[in-house]
Amino acid sequence: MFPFNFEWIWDISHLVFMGGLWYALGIIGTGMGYCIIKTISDTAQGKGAHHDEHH
Amino acid sequence: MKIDRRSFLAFGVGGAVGTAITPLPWKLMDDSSIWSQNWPWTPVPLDGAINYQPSVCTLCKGGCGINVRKIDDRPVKIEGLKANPINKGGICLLGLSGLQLLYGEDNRVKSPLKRVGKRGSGKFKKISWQQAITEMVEKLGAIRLKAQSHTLACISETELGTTASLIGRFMTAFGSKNYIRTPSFLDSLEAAILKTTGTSAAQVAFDFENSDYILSFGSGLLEGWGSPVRMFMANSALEDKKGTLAQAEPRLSNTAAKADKWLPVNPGTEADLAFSMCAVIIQKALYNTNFTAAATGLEGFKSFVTANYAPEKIAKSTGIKAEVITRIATSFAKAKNPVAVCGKGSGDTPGSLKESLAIVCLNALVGNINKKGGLWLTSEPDYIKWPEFINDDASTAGLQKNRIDSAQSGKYKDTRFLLNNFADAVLDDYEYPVNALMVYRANPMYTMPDSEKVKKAFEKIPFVMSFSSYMDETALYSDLILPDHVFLERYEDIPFASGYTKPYIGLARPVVDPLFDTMNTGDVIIQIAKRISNSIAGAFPWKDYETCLKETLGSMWAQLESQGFMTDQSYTPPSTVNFTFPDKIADAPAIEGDRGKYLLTLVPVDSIRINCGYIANPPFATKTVDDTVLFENDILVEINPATAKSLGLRDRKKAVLETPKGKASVRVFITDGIMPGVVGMPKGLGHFGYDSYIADKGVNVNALIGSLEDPETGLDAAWGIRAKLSPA
Amino acid sequence: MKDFHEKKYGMVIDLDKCTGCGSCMVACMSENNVPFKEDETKKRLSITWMKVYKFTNGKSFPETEVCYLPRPCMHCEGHGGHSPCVSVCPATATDYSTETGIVSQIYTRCFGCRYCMGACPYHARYFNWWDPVWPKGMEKQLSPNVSPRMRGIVEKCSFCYHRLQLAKEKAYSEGRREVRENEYQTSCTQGCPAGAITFGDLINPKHEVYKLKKDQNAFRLLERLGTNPKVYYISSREWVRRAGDNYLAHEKTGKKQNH
Amino acid sequence: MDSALIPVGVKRCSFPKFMLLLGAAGAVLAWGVFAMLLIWIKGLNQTNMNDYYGFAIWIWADLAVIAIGGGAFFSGFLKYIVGKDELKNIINYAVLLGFICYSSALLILAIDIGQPLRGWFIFWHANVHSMLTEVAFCLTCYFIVLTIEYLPLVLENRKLDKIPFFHNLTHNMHETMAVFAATGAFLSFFHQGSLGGVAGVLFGRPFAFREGVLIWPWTFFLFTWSAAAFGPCFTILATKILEKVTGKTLVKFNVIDLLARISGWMMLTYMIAKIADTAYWAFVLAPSKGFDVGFFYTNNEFYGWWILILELVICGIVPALILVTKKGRASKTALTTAVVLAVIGVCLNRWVMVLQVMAVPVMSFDTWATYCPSWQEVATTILPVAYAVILIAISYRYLPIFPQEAELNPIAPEEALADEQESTEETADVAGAEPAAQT
Repeated sequence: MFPFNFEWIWDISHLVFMGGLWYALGIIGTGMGYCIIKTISDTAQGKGAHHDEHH
Repeated sequence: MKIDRRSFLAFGVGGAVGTAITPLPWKLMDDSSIWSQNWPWTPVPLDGAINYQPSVCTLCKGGCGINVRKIDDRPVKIEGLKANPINKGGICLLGLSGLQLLYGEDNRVKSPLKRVGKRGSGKFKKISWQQAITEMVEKLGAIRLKAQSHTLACISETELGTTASLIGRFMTAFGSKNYIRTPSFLDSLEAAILKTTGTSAAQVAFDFENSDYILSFGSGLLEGWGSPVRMFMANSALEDKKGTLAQAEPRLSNTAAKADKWLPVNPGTEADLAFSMCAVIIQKALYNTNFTAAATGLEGFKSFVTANYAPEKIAKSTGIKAEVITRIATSFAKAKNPVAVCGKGSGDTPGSLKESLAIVCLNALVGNINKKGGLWLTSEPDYIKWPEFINDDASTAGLQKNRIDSAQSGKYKDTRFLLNNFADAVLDDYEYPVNALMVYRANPMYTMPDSEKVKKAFEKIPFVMSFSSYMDETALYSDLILPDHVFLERYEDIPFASGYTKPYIGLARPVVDPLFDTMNTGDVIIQIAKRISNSIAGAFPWKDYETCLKETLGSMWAQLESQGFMTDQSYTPPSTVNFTFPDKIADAPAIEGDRGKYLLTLVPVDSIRINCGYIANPPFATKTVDDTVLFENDILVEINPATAKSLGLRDRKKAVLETPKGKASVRVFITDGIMPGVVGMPKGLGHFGYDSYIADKGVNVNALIGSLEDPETGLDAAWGIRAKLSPA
Repeated sequence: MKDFHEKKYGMVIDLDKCTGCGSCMVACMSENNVPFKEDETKKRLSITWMKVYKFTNGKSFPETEVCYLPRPCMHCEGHGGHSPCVSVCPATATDYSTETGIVSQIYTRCFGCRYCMGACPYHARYFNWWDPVWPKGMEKQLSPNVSPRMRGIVEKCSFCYHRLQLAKEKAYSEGRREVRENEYQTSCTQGCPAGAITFGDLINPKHEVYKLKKDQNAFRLLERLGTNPKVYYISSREWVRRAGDNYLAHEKTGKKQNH
Repeated sequence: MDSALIPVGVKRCSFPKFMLLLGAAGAVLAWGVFAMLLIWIKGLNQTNMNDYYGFAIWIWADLAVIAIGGGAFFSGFLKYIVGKDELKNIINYAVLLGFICYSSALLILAIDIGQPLRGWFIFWHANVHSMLTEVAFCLTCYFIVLTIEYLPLVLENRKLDKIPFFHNLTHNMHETMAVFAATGAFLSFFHQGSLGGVAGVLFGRPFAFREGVLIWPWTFFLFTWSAAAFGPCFTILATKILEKVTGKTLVKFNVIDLLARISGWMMLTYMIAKIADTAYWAFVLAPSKGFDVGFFYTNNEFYGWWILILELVICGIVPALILVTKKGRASKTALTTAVVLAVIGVCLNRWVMVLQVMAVPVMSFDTWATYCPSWQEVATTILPVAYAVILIAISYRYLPIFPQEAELNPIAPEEALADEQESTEETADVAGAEPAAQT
């Protein structure tokens, strides 16, 4: 799954497959990272202490 | 409360996240997979230097050369020995499984044992060799003191070779003629040869390698008959030269399957078929005039066979059409080097004299006796030349008595061994009781027909001892077991290979030090002999078995030791044979059982994958057995779809098989490869000795069949029994 | 770039000679430390890298004929190494070697998903449903050249690959680059008492298999599926050759796929 | 006693009654866990699988739960990408069902493999050419997505929501949900497809093998399509079951109607494609390998033509036709029949593509393989059902799964305040409460 695994080959199948995988993981990771960082900052600013409506 | 819960939650989540970012879970994951790759309960074989040691396999009478691969001192694989003329590197599955018979601790008798429980209960106590030999000496000594030397009997697989000869010599010195060899198809052929050529003690061999037409009457040429590997190679050679194999047999055995022509003959009529072919050959004047001119009695034979065995006449009883008989007989006679052969299945039943005579006559008509590709009369090996010894009075008196099995005297004076009479002789006290029995390399409790009777006979014998290396059925019923080394642990000369044409001596050699507290039977015999009486001791001048063997083999030793075998490949048999054709032949006895009550005929089925001799099938070999033969612990008997239909039996379902000898629970396997009305039952299953890898699997066919006395030879002429089969 | 030493090891099995004796099966088991259980009668739970099939021409008595067919792993090449099993293994635990043509199986890599077994139409792959247990004393028979397998993984015939390694070591130690034909033979080939099995390099004109595979009666199992197996069979009987593949009722035996 | 955790404005059954339900499901769960432990400790010899049947009930269960769990990705796709906003009223439940289905699938996979401790080799030593690798990667990634989608729902619990961090996180995650949903749809497309590819690429198995595009056989697309088509039917079915159990209407009819209509059209188009595929396979592909299609459905004890008719007609075309008609959707009986048939149909398709594939002999001298699961296999397959009951029960009780519930089931204000008071209205039949049964 990583280029340092010995069965890794720099061929089109690995690039497409693993490219797709890391791309998806990247989006998920970035998305979650963004949410958490934003939440930390929001919470520090004191947001959400009262019962806001968010739906 | 709220604070607690919240901090608990925070602690939990924080802890989980914290742990996940440390290397710990990843390390554990990695470690656990490495652990799964090295589970301590999965063995790791020890490494070492690969080396090979040639020897000879003695698991059957084939005499094949083997090459044992070892890692340092540990044998790990048995392979065929390329240089050996018999098997030329090939090997059968029993030979290949040989190491399981060496290493399988649960099968081996690991030290001398003395029975403590009831007979057959399997309760023994370990004793020392010193004690064991003393025990034997006392028992046998007491018999001699009572002037009952003749009441000692011995059952053995062979009478040839140094160990068997030592036992034979011991019996004679002790004063008993009751050395009984287990039966073989060669016994009956020997009788037929004696009758037609006047030659006694001839070994019958078949030159298959040079034959272009093999006509077999029920012989399981590819089922373990003769020297099995040699037979496989001969079949391939026949294939290569586009020769013909014709197989007369009611069942589509492997041999029949490989045959160019399968003649599904009614069981028990093989001899009729053979005589019928003789009739065709004579009628069409296809016989070898050179041979018949030198022979006598052709006219009488001619009128006998044409009167009784004309193809048209025989077609109905044999189930083979007259034109087929004629065609096969014609092509057989016209072949360059034809050979006819008998000996049912793997050849461990002698069969009737009629059948043996029929095939001997068939061979004689085509003039192939002692000719290339034909039937050969070779001589027994004669290298065992030991000094005469003087019997004392006790021995002399014992040797005056007739044999317990009625062989070698009276009606059956030309027959050497009649093990089939043994059980009756014991039970009926023919002339005298059997007070002691020694069993060497045999398992009569399992291999003799009519198991129930054999068991009763054994129960009646006051002292039974076995030399078995394995906890077989006979060993289980013994009072004393003095275990021999197994074939990979000892020296042994093998002076023949069953059915093989050329003189051959093989030397089995210890490829591994004895694993357990066992002793070479030769040594045991020498030690006992030395202690029973001075006169017996005098017959055994050797220090031990190995000395005896080396002396016996003399100048041959060096070559045997280096090469593993000796042979004379240039040997040809004497070209002149004084042959006399018989002019009448007694009918073989009818098989047991009332035709009205028992609608079917049960025939035992031999398979190369199940050893049915004195050694039980090792696990590897059993693993190859089809589920149409053995399923779970049930044996399957073969029947034709027509038989199944008429009896309302369903494939693989349970049924009850009954014969005049007993009853057994079986499953049925419905196949077109067997004649309607015939039930084929695999041999070699139904052990109650040995370990759980073979014990209690299936039923022993010997429990369901009996023996039949041939009127002329006294040999067992049974080939089956009447039977009935009903849904369970 | 293709190495000129490239080989395609394969087998030719003469069904006219095979007697169904089972030596090849045991030769294989004893060479490769194949485990065994007390009950091996449930054949679909019984590990037999080499298995002898028995089948008939379907005719009734006495026209019945029987054929025995030993079935090792076919070491399928597929198209360019795309063998049925190798292509599906998710963990790269089985591989097609373009150098030898051998389909390998890495026991310590396999995690037992059994996808390869489903992919193999020859049922040449076997799963270790149980921990291998040798009866008392019998583990002494185990050969160090082949590692015993643990429970939960798939195993199969390797064309006795360890024998090739040993032969290579020997050849190199003698200063040779090439392994001789007789130096690398599988255990079943060596053990077959009928001499029905021939093993060697299918693309080496000097090897016996090269000639035998061109026999007019030679065929392979399930060629039409495109598995491109490296085990050939020879039978003089038409019905046997026909049984080697699947045919529609009107099709003639031996009709080859277009590609 | 747990009133503080129950969402505002809705009514739940009494705590002891709830515990009784959990206890019953827990007992089944414990049975399944026992079987699971047996299998892990003693190995796969606890199953009735064999060397011919290496893929059996578990793989079928995996494929089936993922197919019916497809409602999650497809309704997410419809809501966030296509913009069918009404679906927000059922999406929470769809996500929950998806989460249950996918976690169950992963658990079953962990039981199914012979060396669970090495299961991660599928990632680490990935063979990118294997359909199963694609399945594992997409499945795991999508499971992460589903967890992300389920997480805000959990955090909306009355108590948790009071924690500012969680409250903010929920808010922020809702904001970015479209991104996750899009990723989820992308991943789902591939793993649903690659599950179809698992059988379709088996060129050694003419019953399963299909041609296709690039590396993907037609079954790849058929599986994605069928999951999208049939998945929402399971969402509807599970909603219906929950409504029956709680005795409340939880989702407005227009939402169900919309989902059913889309599902119906998807099913109809899928059936056309599936029939075309079957016809091509039966008349061209299989015969080219020497197989008469009749061979696959005859000469054995179980697999007959009935299975093809059942899958394609009774559980395929029939429910599709019901769902595309307005009348069909409007009739409660017809709608329920249609979704039940559809769920059976898709499960049957997965069955055929796993178990029949294994059963059909390929070598002419081979025989049909038969298989019947052991109790351990059955128990571990039922385990997810019990797990689903528990998770749905807990989620429904404590989380605002159904936004329309309060509106559809108004309660008196004093009742809402009576925290510890025993509820007398609810008549949930505990014994019959099996909302997520997939068979």
